[in-house]
Amino acid sequence: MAEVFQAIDQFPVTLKTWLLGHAAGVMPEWALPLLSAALSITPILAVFPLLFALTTVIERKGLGRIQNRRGPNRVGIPLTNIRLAGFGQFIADGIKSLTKEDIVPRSADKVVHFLAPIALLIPVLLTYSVLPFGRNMVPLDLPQTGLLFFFALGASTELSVFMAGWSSRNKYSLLGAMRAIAQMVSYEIPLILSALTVVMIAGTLSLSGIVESQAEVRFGFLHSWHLFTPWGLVGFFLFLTAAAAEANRTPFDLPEAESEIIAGYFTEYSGFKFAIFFLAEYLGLFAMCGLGITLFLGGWLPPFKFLGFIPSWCWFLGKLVALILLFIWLRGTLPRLRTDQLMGFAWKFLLPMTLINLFVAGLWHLSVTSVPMTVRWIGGFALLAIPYWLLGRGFEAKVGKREYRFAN
Amino acid sequence: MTPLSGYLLVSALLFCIGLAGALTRRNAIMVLIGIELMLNAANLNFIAFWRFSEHPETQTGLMFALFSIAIAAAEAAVGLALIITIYRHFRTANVDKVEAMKG
Amino acid sequence: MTLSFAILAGLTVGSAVAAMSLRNLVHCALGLVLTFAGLAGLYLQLNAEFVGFTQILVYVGAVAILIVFAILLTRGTEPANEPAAVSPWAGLPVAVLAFLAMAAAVLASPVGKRLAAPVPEVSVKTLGQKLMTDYVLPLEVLALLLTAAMLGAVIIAMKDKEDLQ
Amino acid sequence: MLGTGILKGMVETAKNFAGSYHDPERLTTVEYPEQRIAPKENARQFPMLIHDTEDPMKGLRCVACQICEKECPPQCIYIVKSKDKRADYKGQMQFYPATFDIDISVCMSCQICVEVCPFESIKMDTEFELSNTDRFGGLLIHKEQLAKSNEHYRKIHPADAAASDAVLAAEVAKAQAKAKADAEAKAAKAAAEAKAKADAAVAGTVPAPATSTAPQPTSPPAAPAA
Repeated sequence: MAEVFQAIDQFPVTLKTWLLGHAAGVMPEWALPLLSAALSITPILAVFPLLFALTTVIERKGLGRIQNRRGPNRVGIPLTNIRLAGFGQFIADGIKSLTKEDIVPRSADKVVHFLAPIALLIPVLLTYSVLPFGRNMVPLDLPQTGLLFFFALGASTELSVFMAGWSSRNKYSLLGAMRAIAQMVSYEIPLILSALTVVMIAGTLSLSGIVESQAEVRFGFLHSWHLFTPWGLVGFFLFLTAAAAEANRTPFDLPEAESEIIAGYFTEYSGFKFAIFFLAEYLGLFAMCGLGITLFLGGWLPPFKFLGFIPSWCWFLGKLVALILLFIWLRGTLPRLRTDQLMGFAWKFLLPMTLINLFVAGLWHLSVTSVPMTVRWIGGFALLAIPYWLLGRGFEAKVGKREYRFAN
Repeated sequence: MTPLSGYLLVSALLFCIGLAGALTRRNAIMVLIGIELMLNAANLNFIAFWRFSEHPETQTGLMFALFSIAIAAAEAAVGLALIITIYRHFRTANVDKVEAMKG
Repeated sequence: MTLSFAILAGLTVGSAVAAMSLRNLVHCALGLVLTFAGLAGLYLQLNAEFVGFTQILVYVGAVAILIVFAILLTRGTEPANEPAAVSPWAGLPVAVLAFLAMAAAVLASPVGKRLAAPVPEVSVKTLGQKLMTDYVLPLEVLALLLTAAMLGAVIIAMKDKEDLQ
Repeated sequence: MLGTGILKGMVETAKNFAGSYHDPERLTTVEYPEQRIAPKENARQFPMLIHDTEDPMKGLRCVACQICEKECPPQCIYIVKSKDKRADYKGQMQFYPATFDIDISVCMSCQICVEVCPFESIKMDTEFELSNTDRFGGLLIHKEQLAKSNEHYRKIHPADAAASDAVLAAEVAKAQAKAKADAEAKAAKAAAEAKAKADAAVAGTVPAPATSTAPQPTSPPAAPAA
């Protein structure tokens, strides 16, 4: 039985090895690495854009239900009455955006305007190459610099956003781009600092190494996810907050605040280029979720040892879908922040909290052998809860009870 | 495999492009960009010499490059802040026009 | 000389020329970004992964953004009818002479013919340990410098606001 | 504490999410083309022209007075008066509109035309499925399409239609009373003249004036509340 489960678990790896083995006899030597790369890339390019397409429908349906509406439920198989509960919507949307007219403003910088969506999509897609999707399933395992690679590519998307906003020659676009850049630069620091705690404890920048550092089994059944520590729990939520801001998700979607600046930096994009921006945004969110899973939620590891028979890649995808649903839920709940609140939150709350979290993680690491478990837990939580309460109080004091001068 | 001279030539070329730009362009930001190019050329030299040295395990070149990247970031921040201040004061970022101290 | 090196070197040098010669400042900044990316590629070729990715993180992610912001904040400084550069004859000969001198030195030196040693065993761990032991003093000085630079940049950029008040 | 509000909000949205599945009462929307919400009585979309008789074109109440055309703020009404006259519902000879067009791409549904119309002729319709593939010609509605029967008006706006009918009935009554009074006055005058003639013939005196004997028309009925 165990062999069957293992075979299912390693099925993608086996398939790739088998295909490569067959190709070795047919293809010239120099083409084999290319084929190997293509075989690694194809599943990513197939799975994640499909996930994006399904997410757009699920998001609209979920938001509809949250607002007591039905959401899209019509588009099914064409020329029949089969509706598929609206899950044909993404195909219709795709066809629509493909066939729409591509409008470029007359005064736009045509070359930069054309390059911006490409320059945004490529780094986002490249970030997937270091994520461990399952046991032995890392397209590009960088043993020394995996996490740094991820953050370097994440940082380079800011420039594409600027390219899009500047080249459109539109005030809304430029404002949106400036907002997006300011936000991404500000939230990158808490993002990296909250990820750094895990690097400190795991002692490696390799993402597969970080997953393996969580494989240890506690109490006979529980895998030692970093989430199951005081600093990991707090760090995970700090990471999620910063990731939401990096991916321009509600409540941090000011760069695309349609009530103020139309669509932000991609106001002047239409048709397929707009679809690419949309795709890149969601793929960026998924990559961030995937990184959060790898760092804090044990990557492809199951939470309990006895659930290990479920294939590792199922665990990764399941956690990914769960995080996406969480983000949709948050989007349905929270209103958008104001620009000064956004910046204040990053610098006055997230940054100090991540620094304190780093300190707590250091203490946790140093007290592994010397201090009993309960003391470490209570101490860690106390060290994090008190600053949280103090910082949060300072943050809340500004949002006092609203006074209506004329209504009362 | 590329010999050391290849990297050194690229680095020299980059340095001279940066130098030419810094000497000829009027805009202060362009001068700063030229200086950044020259710094990067030096960095490439550090890395290349480290890689081709007889004792790469000492990592001295890497260290130097890392430090120089950090310093370049600080330099860019301060330099650009200065340029913005000059622009606010003189309403121009043209280095030839900022001549308040000229006798 | 390998093909990948030729492509990366061509990209780096070409984009550097573009960064220094284009009229539009934002185009120059974008060319500079391409140069930084090409340099990061060269670092990767030299097995300096950590420095290469740091280069992208710091230069593309931060310095380029700073430059772009500065360009937008000082917009309209170069009137269209005014040449973007002073007479090229002032700077170009100096640069060409400097290049010739350096190229001659590189080509004449026996060091230049040296081929790379086998890939050195570099781990980020040893890099970090070195930073915390041998290089701890430079690191501390650098930390101080970065703090001073941050404060300095904030104060310099804020000064005019106080004058207005 | 920071974050409790977020959690409260998330519980609320989760309630909505789950509730909308097991309790269809929560859903505020319907699946439109198949299901429809009955329109509210005061709903209005674009103007229509009321007609009374079977033939819409012959029974239009509109007399082409062009007040609505002049009052229309976005100037979306276009009327051409007829050359000839025809009897209206009171039997009075009136002009009628040879052309009556409304550009509903311009109309802003302000109902001012309805307020100013003295003939209870132009009213607001509730029809909203007016989308068209021809954005210029297709949105210019002619009088053939604008003409709607009074029964239709009674169905969509019962209260307004009753008030409008009362006004018209009063008008008719007034006209009939006036006609009757005129007829009586005429008869009285004729009788008086005949009598005077007879008297003159008999006594040779001057005939007495026969004015102010006709009964005054009753005061107009108070306008019913809209």
